[in-house]
Amino acid sequence: MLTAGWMLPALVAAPAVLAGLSLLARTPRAALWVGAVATTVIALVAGCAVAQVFMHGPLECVGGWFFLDALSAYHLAILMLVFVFCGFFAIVYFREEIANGVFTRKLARRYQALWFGSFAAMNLVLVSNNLGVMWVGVEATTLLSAFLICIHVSPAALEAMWKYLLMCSVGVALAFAGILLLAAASSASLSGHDALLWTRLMNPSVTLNPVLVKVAFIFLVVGFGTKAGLAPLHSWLPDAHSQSPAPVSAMFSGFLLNTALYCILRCLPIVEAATGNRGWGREILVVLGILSILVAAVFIVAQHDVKRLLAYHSVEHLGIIALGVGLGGLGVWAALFHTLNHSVCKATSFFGAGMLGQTYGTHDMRRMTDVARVSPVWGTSLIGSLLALIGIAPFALFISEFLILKAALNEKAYLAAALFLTGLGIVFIGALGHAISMAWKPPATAPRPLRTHHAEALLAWTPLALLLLLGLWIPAPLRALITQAAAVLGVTP
Amino acid sequence: MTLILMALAIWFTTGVLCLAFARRPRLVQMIGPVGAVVGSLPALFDASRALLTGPVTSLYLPWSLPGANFAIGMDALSAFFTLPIVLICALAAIYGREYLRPYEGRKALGASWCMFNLLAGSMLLVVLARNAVLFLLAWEVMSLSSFFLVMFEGEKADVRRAGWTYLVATHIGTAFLLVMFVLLGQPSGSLDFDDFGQIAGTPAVASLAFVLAVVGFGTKAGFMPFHVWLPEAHPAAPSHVSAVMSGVMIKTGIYGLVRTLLWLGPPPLWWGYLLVVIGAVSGVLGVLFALAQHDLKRLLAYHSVENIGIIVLGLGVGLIGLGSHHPLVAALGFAGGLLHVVNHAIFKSLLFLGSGSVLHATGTREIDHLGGLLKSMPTTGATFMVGAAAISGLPPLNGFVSEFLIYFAAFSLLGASGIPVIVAALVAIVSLALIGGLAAACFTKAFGTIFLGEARSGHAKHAREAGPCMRAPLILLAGLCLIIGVSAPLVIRVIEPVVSQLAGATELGEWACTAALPLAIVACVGVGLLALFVMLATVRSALLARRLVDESGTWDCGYIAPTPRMQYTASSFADPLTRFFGPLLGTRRKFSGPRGFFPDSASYSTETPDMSRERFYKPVFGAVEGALSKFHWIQHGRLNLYILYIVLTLLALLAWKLGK
Amino acid sequence: MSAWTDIILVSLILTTFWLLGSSRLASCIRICAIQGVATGLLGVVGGGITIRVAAISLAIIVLKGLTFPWLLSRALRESNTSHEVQPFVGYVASLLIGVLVLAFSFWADSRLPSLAHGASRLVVPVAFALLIAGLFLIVARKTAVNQVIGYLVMENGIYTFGFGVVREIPALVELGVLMDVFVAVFVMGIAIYRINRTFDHIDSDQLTLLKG
Amino acid sequence: MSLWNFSYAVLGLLLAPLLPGITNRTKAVFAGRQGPPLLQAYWDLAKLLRKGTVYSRTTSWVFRLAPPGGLACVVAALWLVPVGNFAAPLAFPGDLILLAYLLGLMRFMTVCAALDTGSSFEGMGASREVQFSALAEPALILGLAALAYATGSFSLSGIFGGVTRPDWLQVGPALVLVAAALLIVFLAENCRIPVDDPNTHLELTMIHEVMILDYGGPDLAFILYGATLKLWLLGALLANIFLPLTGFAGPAQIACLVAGMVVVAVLTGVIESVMARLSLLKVPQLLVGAAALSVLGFVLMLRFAP
Repeated sequence: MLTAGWMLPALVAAPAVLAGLSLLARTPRAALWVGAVATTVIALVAGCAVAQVFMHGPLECVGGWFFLDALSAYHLAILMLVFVFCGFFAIVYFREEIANGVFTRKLARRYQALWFGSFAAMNLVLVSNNLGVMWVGVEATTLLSAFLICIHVSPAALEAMWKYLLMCSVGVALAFAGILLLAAASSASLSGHDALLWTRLMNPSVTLNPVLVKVAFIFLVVGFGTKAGLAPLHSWLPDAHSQSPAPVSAMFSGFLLNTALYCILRCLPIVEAATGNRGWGREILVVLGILSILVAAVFIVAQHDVKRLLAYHSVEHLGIIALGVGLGGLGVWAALFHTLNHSVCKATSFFGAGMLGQTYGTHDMRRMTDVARVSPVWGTSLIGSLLALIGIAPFALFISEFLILKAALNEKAYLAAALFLTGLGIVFIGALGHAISMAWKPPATAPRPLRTHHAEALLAWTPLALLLLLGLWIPAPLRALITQAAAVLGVTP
Repeated sequence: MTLILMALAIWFTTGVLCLAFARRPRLVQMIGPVGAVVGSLPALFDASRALLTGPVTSLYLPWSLPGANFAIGMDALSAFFTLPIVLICALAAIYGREYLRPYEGRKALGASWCMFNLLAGSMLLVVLARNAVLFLLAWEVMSLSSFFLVMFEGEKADVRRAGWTYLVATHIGTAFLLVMFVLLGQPSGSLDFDDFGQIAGTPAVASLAFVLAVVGFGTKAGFMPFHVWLPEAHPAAPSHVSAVMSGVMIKTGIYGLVRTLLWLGPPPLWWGYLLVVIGAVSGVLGVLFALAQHDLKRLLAYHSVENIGIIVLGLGVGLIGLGSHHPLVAALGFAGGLLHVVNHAIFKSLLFLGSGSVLHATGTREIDHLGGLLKSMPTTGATFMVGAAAISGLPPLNGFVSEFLIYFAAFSLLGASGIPVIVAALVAIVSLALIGGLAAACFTKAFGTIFLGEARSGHAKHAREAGPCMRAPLILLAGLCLIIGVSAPLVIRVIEPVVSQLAGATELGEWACTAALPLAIVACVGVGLLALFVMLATVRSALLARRLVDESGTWDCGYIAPTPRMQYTASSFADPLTRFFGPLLGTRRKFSGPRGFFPDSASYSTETPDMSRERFYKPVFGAVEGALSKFHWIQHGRLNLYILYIVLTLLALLAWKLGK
Repeated sequence: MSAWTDIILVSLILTTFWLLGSSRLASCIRICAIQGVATGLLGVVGGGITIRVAAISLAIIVLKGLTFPWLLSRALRESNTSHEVQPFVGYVASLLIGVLVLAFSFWADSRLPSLAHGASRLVVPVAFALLIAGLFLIVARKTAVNQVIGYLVMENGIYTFGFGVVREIPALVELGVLMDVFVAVFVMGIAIYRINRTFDHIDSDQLTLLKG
Repeated sequence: MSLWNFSYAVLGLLLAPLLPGITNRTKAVFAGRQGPPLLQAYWDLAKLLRKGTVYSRTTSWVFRLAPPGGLACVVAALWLVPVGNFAAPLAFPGDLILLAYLLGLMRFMTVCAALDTGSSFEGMGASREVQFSALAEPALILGLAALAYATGSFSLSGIFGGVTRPDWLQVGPALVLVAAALLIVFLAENCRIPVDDPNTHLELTMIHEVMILDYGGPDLAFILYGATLKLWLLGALLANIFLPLTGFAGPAQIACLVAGMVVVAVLTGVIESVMARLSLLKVPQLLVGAAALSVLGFVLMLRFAP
């Protein structure tokens, strides 16, 4: 434990320091390479931490400020995976912009600094035991990533940034009110520092004022839900995702949303315990989840901008995760598994969309046709990930969605199951049409084929291969880790 | 089991290899077909052994997916469905190698062969799977690989539409199956097939599961009105793929339905009635729509719907037999239905491969542009004629045997008590009779217009017979049609175990004996017929030997200058019938007649789009899309209102959860 | 001590109404500054003055009283748009709504189990009122500057709540929160600046390029 | 299995060509002509068998092999027909289906042969043939199904052995309806008026005759002989219904049946003389009507059956 303790602060400190350092980068390429490599190293450290948790139970250090249990460890692992992918992808993505001088050193430095900054902030969210600090982390991610959206200043990008900034700030402010209410609820039995410590709040001996807890949870759900992009609080999401550069979009939908959702998950068991485990809080998640799926479906059918399409897919899948958690039982397990699948898949699809967007000079799917010929690597990976996103077997998302359906039927939530299937069906029908025309429709004006390096193929196909593997075979450790994480949420399947 | 695993391994690995060597079409053209054929041999051996000597082997490995186990088993039913899969896939592969040669270098043959072998493997896995998750995975891989095969010529708009329709339909079907399997798994909490039997205890749930199965599997099998993808997708695919899809892939739907029936316990009568109605509708409407088509492969696709209808009639009569406690009838009905599965697999793939050769040689699927091919393509023509006779259910070919068994069952049901049962039997009989007549009409039209008479266009004039690799499978399949036709009594001995699995083992001997005598006589008549025919033919030639035999033009009824284009076309041949059934078909006729004293070209064309697509699916999808588009204002871009959403959500939740 | 607290709380309410009613951006910023100072003082008058409380209160007063107003007015100065508030909802209506909000807050407070121990009974209703009024300002005003002000009012509300209800939040957290708010406003300031440079207006109501 | 079982088929092979002679005689009598000799059909066959033939260049082996094939079918079918209560040589449950489908096979060949000539007139005939037969087949099978239900057996022998005098007393009306349906089928299948006119020589209006325009010599002989056999075959079904002969001695039964056949032939002649040929568009309605009659018969039997 003690030996492992230093890792958690390091996970926050290292990126923070690197953020500062990367302001000194000489060339843009250097900045990006440093980013990628350093991220990988940090990921390895995090890996050790996760392994520690997996084998020897939760880590707690620095007087209980830092804390890592199975739930956060699992999310941490996903976070690292996504960031490593994005880090290397950034090198590929900005290559062309560097070549034609759009991506200057100044930009590169700022980009990399903000990148590490938000990295640090997300780590902070995951490793902090104190709900207040967690909140600080979330707000920090908002502020730092805001500028990532408009690395390239354009009216649309500015607008997206402004909406993102204001909506998330307001939302997260509400979340803070929620946290205060939670502290107030606990103030009868806890005081001072402990009032916001998750480990203390989870302590069964602590008695919380149920009414206040309920109010608090509603504030938390609305607040963090805004950041997580649950409908109808999702309005900023398509704008931000569509305007930011591909690596950023990938990171956004790959994990930023899950960070916020993670905060809700943290608070869920507290509420459930306080309200006598009658699924009082889960109900809310089910409703918001279903709503997100349906709203996403509405906009996916008539979408033409590929990045907005992917953004709405994020809304849909976050909704699916929320639904799964809300259903409880097997659903929680499935939802956590789905988190991993969605993050990997979504990152990949944004990679493909970004590269092809550069090649075609547009994100309009009506003009991005015959992608597999224009870029055998990125085209196939984009189509593949799109098919995976709409739940085609044998990709892992099919399994997790099947399990969520199973959970819904087991819990006798027949209406939820029906709406879930309807939403997925509409999404499938809508998105498949786009995918088919992108893959096979002969192009009106064929752009020059995109030349790709072998390493890129690795980057493009590894995630898909991973999804395929997970769809056919889940390694026992992963399974156990997810089960432990589900146990943190008070579910023992 | 090891053999089966070997087959799966060979298929999947060769599939992946094809993808790996995609850059080298020649090599792929070797690996793909060879792999498909070699892989089929062990499976063929294992399946036939299981069917003949009847040991039920199975393999059960734990699997790390939640709820999943790698459980596969080979019982009579699986073996019975394995045989056609293996056979047709192998033959289609042999055929496909030559069929695809023109595309070498122009198309991604690597992907195509990869998907073909994946399709074969996944179909085998579907019929072997003994666990819901494994089954669903195999099921989805099957759909996906066949989808990619359909999209072979994806640059064409109609192919893209076909692919979209296909994948959407099959995926919606799968959704029903997901629900069904979860329901089946609930009593025992396990998704292994062996534990599904417990649902029989709750009739209501069993009925629900049955309906879900009918919709889910029916979509794959092509029951009306879920068949809408079928006439789109089968013509779009390359012919050897169409043969596999139409011959065996849609049968996996039948397999699923039958397998499900095994779990659901004693069937109430209405299940049987439902199936009989579906069968009658699919059969009659299927053949009628086929009659109205003039695209050869589309015509064949509709005949798949028709034959699925016949199969379902058999199953339906069988279920009624079970429900009304006539095990004999049940056995006969199931036997007929199941036997027709194999028969249809054989002659339908024969016909699709034949049509492929025609397409290959002439470059058109438009029946009305062809003609006189029998002279330039004798083998293809002869085998196609055999297939046509077989699919029309004419003795002494295999189609007659299975239809005969279904008739037999239905007629035996007439003796039963209960008006509804008798009516159902009568419906089955009448629809079978109608289907028989119409099918004959449709295939005399197809065969006559394509292979007989004179070439109607340049396409057909310069046709050349396909190569040996494309002819051999045709001959083999045509031979099978005849063999099964005349060896019926033995064949039913072979399918005894399967039927006993469905209808209960007790009546086994009885039904087989009951059916054996007539079938034996039918077989004798068949043989006698052939003998008589040979005799008369020799008599004829003997008579003509010493006489003057001359050649001239066809008697033109005094008309001066007949041209090939004046021949009766397929459309005109079918016109009286399509007009008679017009209300059911909704055929669109475009006619611009000759005008003026010196009329220039006149034209007449008919098109019969799918009824359910036009009248049901299109409007529904349109309505849904319209309804969805009504919600687009949500994302209007005004930040203030977005933040208002947040506030309202907050208030709504507070009011909802704390209001009381 | 509760008397001083009450006075400050009342002043918070008054400033909020003043904001709802005032028509010029410049004055809005000034009022916001006053409210910020008041919020800061709340900590001082509340309980015994420890170092921690003093430090935090000072920080708040400096930030909310000086820095933010400066940032905002700079953004305003550079924007060559009219310095009118441009409301969706008129001033009178806004005031009426403010009254309703206040009433609602008191009602809500009565519904919740008693929270404010030690500090004044007014804390919770006032906090709610500020929170909701802030949201209302964001929704009902067009210019970006106004929305930032609304955000600040919200913040004040939340701080008030924290002050009244949770006596000692760990200093670290509070500083973190404070820093976040600071950065937030700072970033918003820059954003406004850029928006203004790109669109040459700071009218967030006209930012509707992105739809669907 | 006694000699009597075979007698009827053998008689058919010998006497079938007599039927058209009788029919034509009847028509001649109605028309007040003398008409052709009774044995005309035999002379025709004999003459044709001695002739050579001319084939169209368009045709293929299908055209050449159709006549023996068709004849083979109908000859095979002949052994399924019983005499009174002497079962047919090949009687077995379900033979009525085999009978129907053998006729179907015969039709399949004829139609293919017609299309093989590439003549639009023969195509027209073929088209009509398949249309009418597709509608006639359900009528036939329905009628037989009704009888099968009434007699509780579904081999032809069982059925016609089972139609007894008591049946007539019990479900007479139903039997009449079914018989009427079978009569219509009989006329349609044998291309008699009111469906088709074997004597017309305007190709446009012909169905069966036009399909065999291009045949001559032995082929034509086979076809004609096959046609007469088909007449005998379907006529026998009719005769069997009306003559519940159970209990008669063998020779008596044979005699009665042959007499019955003569009656059927005369009846055909009468119909052809007193009726006009229906317009082609009306024919399908007639056939559907036949099916309706069978259904009605069936319903009546459901109602009256013991």
